[in-house]
Amino acid sequence: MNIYILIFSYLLLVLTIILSILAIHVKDLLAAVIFMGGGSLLVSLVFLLLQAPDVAMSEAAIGAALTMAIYIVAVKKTEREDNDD
Amino acid sequence: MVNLANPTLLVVIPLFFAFLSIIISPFLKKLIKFVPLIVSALNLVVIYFIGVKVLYGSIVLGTTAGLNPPYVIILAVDKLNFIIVLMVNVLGFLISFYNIFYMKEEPTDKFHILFTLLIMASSWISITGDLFNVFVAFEVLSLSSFGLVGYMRSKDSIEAGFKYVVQGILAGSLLLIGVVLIYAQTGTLNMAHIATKLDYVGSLEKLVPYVLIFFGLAVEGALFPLNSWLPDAHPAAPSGISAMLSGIVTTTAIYAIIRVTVTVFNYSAFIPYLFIIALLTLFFGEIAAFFQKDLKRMLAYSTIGQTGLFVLAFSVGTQASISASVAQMVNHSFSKAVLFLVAGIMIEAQGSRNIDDLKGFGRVNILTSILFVFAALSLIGVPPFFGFFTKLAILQTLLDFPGFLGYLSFALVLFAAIIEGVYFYRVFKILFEKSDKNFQAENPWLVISPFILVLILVILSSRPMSVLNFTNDIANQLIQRTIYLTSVLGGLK
Amino acid sequence: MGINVIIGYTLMFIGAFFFLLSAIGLLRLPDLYTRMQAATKSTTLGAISSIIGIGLMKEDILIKSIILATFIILTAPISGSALIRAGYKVKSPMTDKTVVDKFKEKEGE
Amino acid sequence: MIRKIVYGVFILIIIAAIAIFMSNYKFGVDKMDVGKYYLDNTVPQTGAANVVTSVTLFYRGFDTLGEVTVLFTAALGVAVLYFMGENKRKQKLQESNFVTKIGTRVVFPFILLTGAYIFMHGHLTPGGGFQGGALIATGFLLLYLAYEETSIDRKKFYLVEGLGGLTYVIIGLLGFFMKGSFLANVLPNGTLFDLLSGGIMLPIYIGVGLKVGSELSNIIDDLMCEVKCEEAGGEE
Repeated sequence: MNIYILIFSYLLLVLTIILSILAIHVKDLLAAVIFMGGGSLLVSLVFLLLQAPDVAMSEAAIGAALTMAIYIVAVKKTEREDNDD
Repeated sequence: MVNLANPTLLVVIPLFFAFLSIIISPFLKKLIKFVPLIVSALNLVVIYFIGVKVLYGSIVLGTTAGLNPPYVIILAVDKLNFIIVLMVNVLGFLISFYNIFYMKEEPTDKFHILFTLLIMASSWISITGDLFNVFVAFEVLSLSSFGLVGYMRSKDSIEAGFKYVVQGILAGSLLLIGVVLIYAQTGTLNMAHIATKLDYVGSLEKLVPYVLIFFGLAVEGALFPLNSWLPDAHPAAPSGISAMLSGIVTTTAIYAIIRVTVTVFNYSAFIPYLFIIALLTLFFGEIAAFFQKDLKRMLAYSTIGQTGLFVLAFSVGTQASISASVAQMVNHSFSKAVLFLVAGIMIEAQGSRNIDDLKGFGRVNILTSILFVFAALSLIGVPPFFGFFTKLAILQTLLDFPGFLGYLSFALVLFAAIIEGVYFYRVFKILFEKSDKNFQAENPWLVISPFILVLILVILSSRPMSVLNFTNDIANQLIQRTIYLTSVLGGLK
Repeated sequence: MGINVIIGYTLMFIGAFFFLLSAIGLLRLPDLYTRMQAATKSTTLGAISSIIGIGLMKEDILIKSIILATFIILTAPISGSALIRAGYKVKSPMTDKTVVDKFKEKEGE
Repeated sequence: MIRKIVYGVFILIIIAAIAIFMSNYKFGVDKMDVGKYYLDNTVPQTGAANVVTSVTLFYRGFDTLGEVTVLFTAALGVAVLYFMGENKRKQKLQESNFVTKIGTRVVFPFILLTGAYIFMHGHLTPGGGFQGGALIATGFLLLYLAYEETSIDRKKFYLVEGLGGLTYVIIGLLGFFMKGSFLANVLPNGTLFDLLSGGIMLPIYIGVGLKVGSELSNIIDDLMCEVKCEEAGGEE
């Protein structure tokens, strides 16, 4: 594999981890959902770079779009702030 | 060319009817309730054709995609698979008959389709010869039981369903990771092929995937540290579902553990841990059941105890112990299904799950109560019943376990049986106590399924030795791994 | 080097220029509404011209790139308007220099 | 704060353990003899240009049938848990603006078209029934977001869903009756890279695509139901 692609995919993975940590830590659940969707999108890019376009497509459509929508609906039906400490 | 003795049909027939019934459900909602009944009846026909071959000692294979294993998925039925899948479909048939008259809560059509899928998934786990297939079937199994546990949509059933979902999904991912690690080791997913390849793999590399798969399956199989979903889920579900979960789902998960432990992995290294886990499960389940006021919750804890019992027997690891374990599995499935079905009738008659409210029920509805007593006696292991012989066999094998643990477990099993006897005796006493309370008379249609199940138990009790001989054959076939491996791989090395 | 390659490079350069502009705009502009102008309008233009530029350089993907550009034209304004609207709904503050709020006038009727 | 640090150290230890353990594993080359068989035999045996599709639909088609069932079960479960019955509620969402409405109307058919393209070319290009179906479902999601009075006709969606599943099962059964093995290839392989190639994969993926699309749309409909419930749930 091209070394630049490798570095880029590592960068994306690190970003994904940062986004997931943010998603856990942030108090606003809507923001958490958006961080998670962003992480999903980055992972799908990584899949594309690793030459798995099939997986990348499902990840983009399901992880980044549908799951996010479902979570947003769930947040809308319950409370937006994470009160549990 | 068409050969009905093909295990793939056991999966395909239910799926065909499930997809068909979602189409016709908006128009002919009344018909959907017969779908699980039809499906399990058709499955039983196929099982009959398979059974004719299996009983003569051959292993019936069902390949897919017209190629040979290990390149395609294969379903293989040996004697152990056969008895499990037979049990699944007999219980599925009778419980779905019960459900026809029991379920009134809307949307009943979706309930029956989910029940069909539950039967399908349990059958699938119990016949597959492919490790990834176990995962897929496990997903269908857990998803359908999530829907069914939360079906009543009351507060506690939603809560129980949620607990179950969280633990079940976690278990599923553990199972998936385990399968992936196995694939990374061996480059194949066929159980027999993995088994031949795992001989060349180091023990640590084998241990980690085994532990992951084991814990993944143990959640559904309700082994000790992972069973906190069960005591909530069983009472919250409709009674037919509790019977199915207790009698079938747990059993198939334990079957999968047995298959993975014996056939796929090298067997001996994991036994002491399994033994201790099973012992803890038994002890915890029976003690917790003793303190319950809620009838279904008591039965649920008793299921945990029984699961511990047959896993305990299995984990001794000799042929006799596996035989006793399978026999106890059969006994537990049938009698616990009866208990839950009858508990459903009782709860419907009095409107509460509390045991004390049942006072005098047995004087009004004699037949129902007698069925309850029969099944409970068989579960406890009182002499003329089948459970006595299975428990005797288990106690005999436990002494084979080396060292102090063998004697300890012997004592504990006896102790657990006594506790079981005490808490069931309490229920009997309350059932037949004098009281002027009014109960509705029993719905005769509801009593049919438990009655037939008790009849099966009575038949088993009348010839216990032939059953034990058959389970001995099963254990023999299971322990001789090479027969399974060579007949699945067809001479491929 | 054919004429299409030259045009392609030119278009890609223009696209990159617009991207740069939108980046500067995002940093420099005062409030959400003006920033969204930078983030959507010039980015759309940049994306379109770079995609079509690549399409011109490699002829076998020209049709695909045109379809892609069409999709961007169709979707980018929608998402931009939805975002700005959401920002307005949660009362994101405007800059002091704002002189007219048509949305408020319309709602007020 | 100390608790967080402890957790962090704990997680780091777990990650390190996994990394050390996984470094013993060798993914790839010489152990993957089954995978090698797939790579060598896909084109003569199935006629599909996309090996991934040939593995998921042909060699391990039974698993994919199971995955389709997983989605089916999930959709049913959601429908059961969100069943409303008589007391349907209706809440008004914030109305979308003009641009969103018109834009959605313009984009929606293209999304459906793209989804259909993806699942019909599953055996030639990346993607397939699941991806195409998910894309179709996002189209319906967009409709739900843009128009507050959207409600899909559940009967028709159930019809499509069931037919999609039945396609899979019936094609498999055809293989069973004609070649004695479930999901055997009963259609001609065709020439490589043609749309009509790959044997049974094209019809199966069409079925799967339609099924997944309608299933996910049903789930979306159920989830949106409490917010704006029109007819969903009341399929009498």
